[in-house]
Amino acid sequence: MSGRARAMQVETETSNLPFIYRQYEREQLLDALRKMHLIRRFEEGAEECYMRGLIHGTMHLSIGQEASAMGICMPLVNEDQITSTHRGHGHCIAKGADVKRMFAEFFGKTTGYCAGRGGSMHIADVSTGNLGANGIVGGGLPIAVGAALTAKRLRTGKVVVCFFGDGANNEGAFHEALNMAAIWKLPVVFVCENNGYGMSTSTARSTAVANVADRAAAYSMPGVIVDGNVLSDVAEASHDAVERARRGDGPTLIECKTYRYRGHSKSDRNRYRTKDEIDDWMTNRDPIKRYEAQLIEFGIATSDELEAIRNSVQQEIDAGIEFAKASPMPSIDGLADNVYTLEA
Amino acid sequence: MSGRARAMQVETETSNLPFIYRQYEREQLLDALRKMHLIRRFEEGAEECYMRGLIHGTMHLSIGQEASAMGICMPLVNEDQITSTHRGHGHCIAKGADVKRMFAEFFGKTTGYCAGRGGSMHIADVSTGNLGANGIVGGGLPIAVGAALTAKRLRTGKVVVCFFGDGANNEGAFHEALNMAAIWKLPVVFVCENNGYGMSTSTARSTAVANVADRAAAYSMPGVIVDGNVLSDVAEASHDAVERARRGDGPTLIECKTYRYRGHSKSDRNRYRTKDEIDDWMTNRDPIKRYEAQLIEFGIATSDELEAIRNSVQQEIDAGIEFAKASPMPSIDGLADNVYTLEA
Amino acid sequence: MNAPVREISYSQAIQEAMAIAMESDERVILMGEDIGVYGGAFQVTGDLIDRFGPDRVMDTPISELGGAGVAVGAAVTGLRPIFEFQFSDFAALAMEQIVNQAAKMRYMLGGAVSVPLVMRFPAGSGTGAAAQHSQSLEAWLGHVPGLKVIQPATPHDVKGMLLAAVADPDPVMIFEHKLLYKMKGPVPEGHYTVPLNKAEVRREGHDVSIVATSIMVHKALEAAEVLAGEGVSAEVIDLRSIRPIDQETVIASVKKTSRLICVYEGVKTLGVGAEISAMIAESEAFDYLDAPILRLGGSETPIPYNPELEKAAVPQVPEIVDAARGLVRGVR
Amino acid sequence: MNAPVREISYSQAIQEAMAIAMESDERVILMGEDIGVYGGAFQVTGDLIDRFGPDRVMDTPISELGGAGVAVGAAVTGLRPIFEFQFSDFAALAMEQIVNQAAKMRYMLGGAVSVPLVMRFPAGSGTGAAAQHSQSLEAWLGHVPGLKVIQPATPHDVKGMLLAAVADPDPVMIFEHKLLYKMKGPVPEGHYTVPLNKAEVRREGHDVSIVATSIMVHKALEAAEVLAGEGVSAEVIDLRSIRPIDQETVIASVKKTSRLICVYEGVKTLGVGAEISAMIAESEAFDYLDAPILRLGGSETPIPYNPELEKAAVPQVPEIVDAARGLVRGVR
Ligand SMILES: Cc1ncc(C[n+]2csc(CCOP(=O)(O)OP(=O)(O)O)c2C)c(N)n1
Ligand SMILES: Cc1ncc(C[n+]2csc(CCOP(=O)(O)OP(=O)(O)O)c2C)c(N)n1
Ligand SMILES: [Mg+2]
Ligand SMILES: [Mg+2]
Repeated sequence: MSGRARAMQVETETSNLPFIYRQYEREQLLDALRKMHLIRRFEEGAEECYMRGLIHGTMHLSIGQEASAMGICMPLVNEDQITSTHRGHGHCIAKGADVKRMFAEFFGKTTGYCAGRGGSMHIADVSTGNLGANGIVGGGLPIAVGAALTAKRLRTGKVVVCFFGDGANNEGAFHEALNMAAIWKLPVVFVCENNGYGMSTSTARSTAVANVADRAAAYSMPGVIVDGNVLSDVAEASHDAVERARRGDGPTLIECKTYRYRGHSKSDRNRYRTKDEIDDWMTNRDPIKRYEAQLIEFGIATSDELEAIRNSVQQEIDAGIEFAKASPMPSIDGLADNVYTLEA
Repeated sequence: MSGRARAMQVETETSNLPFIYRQYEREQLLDALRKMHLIRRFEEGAEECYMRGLIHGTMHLSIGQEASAMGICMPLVNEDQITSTHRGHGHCIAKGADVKRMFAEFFGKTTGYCAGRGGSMHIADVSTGNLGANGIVGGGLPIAVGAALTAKRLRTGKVVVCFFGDGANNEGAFHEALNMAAIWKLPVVFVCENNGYGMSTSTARSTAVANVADRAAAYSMPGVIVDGNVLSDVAEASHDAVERARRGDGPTLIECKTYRYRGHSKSDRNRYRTKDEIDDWMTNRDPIKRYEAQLIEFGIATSDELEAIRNSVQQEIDAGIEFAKASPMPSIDGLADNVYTLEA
Repeated sequence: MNAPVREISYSQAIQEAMAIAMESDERVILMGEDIGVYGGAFQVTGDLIDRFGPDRVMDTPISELGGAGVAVGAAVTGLRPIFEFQFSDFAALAMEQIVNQAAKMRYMLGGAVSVPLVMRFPAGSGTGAAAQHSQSLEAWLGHVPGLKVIQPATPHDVKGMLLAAVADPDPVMIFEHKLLYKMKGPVPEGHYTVPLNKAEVRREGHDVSIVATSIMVHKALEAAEVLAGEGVSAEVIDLRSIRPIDQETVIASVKKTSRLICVYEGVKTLGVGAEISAMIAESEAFDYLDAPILRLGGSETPIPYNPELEKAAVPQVPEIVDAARGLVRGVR
Repeated sequence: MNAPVREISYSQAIQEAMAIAMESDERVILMGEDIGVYGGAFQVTGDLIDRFGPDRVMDTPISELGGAGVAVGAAVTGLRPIFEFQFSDFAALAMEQIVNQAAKMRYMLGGAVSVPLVMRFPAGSGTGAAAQHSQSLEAWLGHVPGLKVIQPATPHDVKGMLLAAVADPDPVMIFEHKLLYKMKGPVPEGHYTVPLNKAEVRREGHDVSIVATSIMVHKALEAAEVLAGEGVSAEVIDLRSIRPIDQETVIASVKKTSRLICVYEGVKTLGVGAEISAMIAESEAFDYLDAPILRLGGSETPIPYNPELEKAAVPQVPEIVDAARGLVRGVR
């Protein structure tokens, strides 16, 4: 599925390079960057549209967490599946969704992934393996285990990745899901995106252990902690866990330490984080900047090439918004569509 | 609250004696034996009454688990509180309830602890600190945490003990309750009575860790494993945990390894345990026999004295059943009593 | 339906339906607590594990929320789980996955997925199991769009409706009254289905319509027999499905009899009978009504342990007889 | 009630009630997710943490089942918790503790304990939050004996009823429509209570009774205004409590007007309006009815995200006007 990166051409000893540069082709590495930009620009674009009243409801932005979404999805193939969260735009794009249809969904249009019925909190693209964001914290955890059960029973070879937040780790669903995945040795990877807070409540105030991954021992599964803002580290942990799952050796819990730049949602007074803390993450630990710096350092791309990627992403975003705007609104007659597959 | 046992009189070096013989007076030690007998005879009596059609519904017998109930309750004072389980007769008696009113409850009589409304699965005696058995596996876990919150906020000095089974350890409620007890440092002791099975499902098939106590680490609390059929070991673990809780140092998880002799409830085909396994526990590890042997070995009581205790217990049981039989049935007019405290 | 018909029990009928479904479709799996070697709390799965093995008759840990969620995830991705709750009361632990996920997933995703899931809920009082093991909670799920909710009252229906449910692409919730499990009745061998959305007239009559659900159908039939002896002709309708409700059948009956009594075991207030009554009161049948619409539902109390109180907490035959007689004779 | 009366918002009224309760009784504590420095998802607790500190304004982890259970345990042993769910939809995670424990504990224990617990549920659609954050689930809890369930529709009522709830020895569930939080209305300063079991006639009329709950009270009042312009006199009743239901007030109104429309946002089938309709259809008011009892309830769908669809999923003023006009003029 993957080859060796062109990084070889670089002076650096190949074997000393971080994981992804050994594991992936240049195109794949640049595509990962492109998607990370796409995630960020998508969310910035959505935020702008929201401010301008083009999108209603609420949304949860993952700006700052792009390496986690992207790194986890790098080792996955299209057939592999994910369950996502309320903060799920990044997962959706990383897994392969088209921002056109995502914008359309946010605009409530028929061309949206959910035909305008779901919005941000239920964004999904089943064709690329995303079984859906979830408005319920922890809601996706047992669902992912069920998807992994299908993979095992029907021998599809699929691996399921279950994204969830640090806040979700205190839900009963977390406990029940991880336990079942472990006793049945299911091909599922649990990915905790620990951004330090569940809404306003820090993990220190909500969670009786220092690291969510420390809880892996309670389910006899490996618990791995990575810097969630370093793409290669995330991808490597994901790679190992996915391989393990694919081999039939069961689940892994990966904890990506990361940070969200924005408030929890559109209604956050931000009384629980200091400006210093936010600035520190934005300035010194930005996942995109760090990845770009490596790509240049390792001679994989020039800054002109990176600029070109950013430009093309911007065009894709603009086109996506245009598509969404131009798409038709659902008709009121369709209110009851898809409550059932077969009407009774 | 407790003194030193008369065991001193015995040749053995006092300091080598197991915990309870150093901790409690002779009367307390014999009272513990009496209560263990009372538990067993109560359940045998209830079983008989059930077979003879005098008691209806279902019941879950804890025969074989008496040391766990009794040992845990030994360090408690009357004001301390417990939450109990569907297998809760032992807890109720160990905490101080009167078997008369327990039988009356099983007979559905007005003189029962629940006025005939609760039966075996809801047996409670609030006056001796038992907040109630629970028909919902894991149902008592968060309730115990809430009771401990009251103790802490109102500074009552009470400690709360939360009994639950190995099966309950896979409920989300377990996870949520232990986490909250830990982050808030509440005076609660979680006691898992691990009898190897949740109904028919062995811990090996249901639980992703070898010992339930291994999960304590996921809540940064001490996890202690004891032989649940050795009264002194249980009491010692309970003593330490209760002291810790009373000091304000937070919760402990104690796992008592034990066994139930009877089937899960009145409808068990027993296809999941071997006769050998059951026989082994009954013959070689019976908690009452082991405790009696120690009492004699350490010269605390003679076999005649033990016989006298058994006889007095039998009389108490007989009297309890008579009381229950003679008690009045509730009147149908009272169907809606106590749905509310104040009728709206 | 040319298949031989035998008398088997309600629980055997369920077991037979599950076996047929599993034999013809390897995607069908059973999940639940102690449904393997134990055979299920009410012995409904019995020895199916011997036939289909532990991979298809899966004991779950005691994790109702997680277990239900696993079933949802499995259903969305290609399996066809039949999930057993040990007691319907434990639905309270899994409402999140049933209601927020299973019922809404297709809708929220604009039709991108289906959730072919069957859940079975042993329900009702009468076993002395007290307040936490005796509830009739079908009204909760009947209130939830996206679910189909049924209450088969006979061995014949439970087999046919379960087979229809397994074949259905949407989540179907089956409430099975525990006291029905041992009831025997004629059941054809082999595969057949009973529609999930049709009520059934169990007894024709012209003085009063009694619409009943689950075990109350049998009590209503007993009552109708007594009433017949008194010259009152009661029509008894077995509602069978509470989402959707077969309005047509109920409306037609009320237009004929001009009187309606709803009999159900769930708590009276906001129970199934509230919906039947309201549905008729707003329908064309309203103009045909000669009397108030009566409801006999469960008492406004938890289910008590004491057996006499327990009986008093749910409608019994004499009350149905009295209510019908009073309604027909105009004694209110 | 001589206290000065100011115009404050619904959410301020709740906050004020909580502050008064906490000041006069140190056993009163607030529990919920992000109710501390964040001030609550809807800013209802606001800055109460600054006044009462984190021991009495407790942020819980995201653990609805456990959190609710802690509140139950605390209530049984001497505290008086007011527990906030961030969205009423999350009640689905805590039904076990609410229904199997809080509602039944006193009954199951033969009266040995009380459970003085208040739970607050921000409910309803209209915020674009889609299917899992927009439900109106009061009918579920209204079906449960042992609970008291209220839906205050005004700032005045929510303050007085919350204060009554905190003083009540039994578990009281308060459904607060999210769109009401910003609505202002006259609210007396200081302590006062509004009974938990009384409906209120908000507008008198003689042609048709409109019984509405929560935000629908305001839509019904708007509709009544329009109807008045057309010569139709509508009486609007704010039900306020759904367990118990104030039958007396509703029956008296229907006896006067002979026509009834129930308006509620929850899913129509098995929603609150079903109970109101059924209650009237079996009452003495039946004989006074001149027309079918209409129900305008939420659509039989999850709440969709698209704002136009979202509006279409719940009753709106024009539909209430049309229904009332049709009923009064006999156009069906
Ligand atoms: C069951 C449930 N409880 C509460 C909420 C409200 N809520 C939405 S997101 C959120 C915080 C989640 O924190 P975390 O899991 O860390 O994810 P993050 O937002 O940090 O990405 C909360 C409390 C919810 N949607 N579902
Ligand atoms: C929530 C819930 N799920 C299932 C049951 C049915 N049930 C009653 S006891 C039991 C087994 C409990 O096992 P464990 O916790 O080990 O306690 P034990 O019976 O061994 O004492 C089960 C499954 C229940 N009462 N409540
Ligand atoms: Mg977080
Ligand atoms: Mg056990």
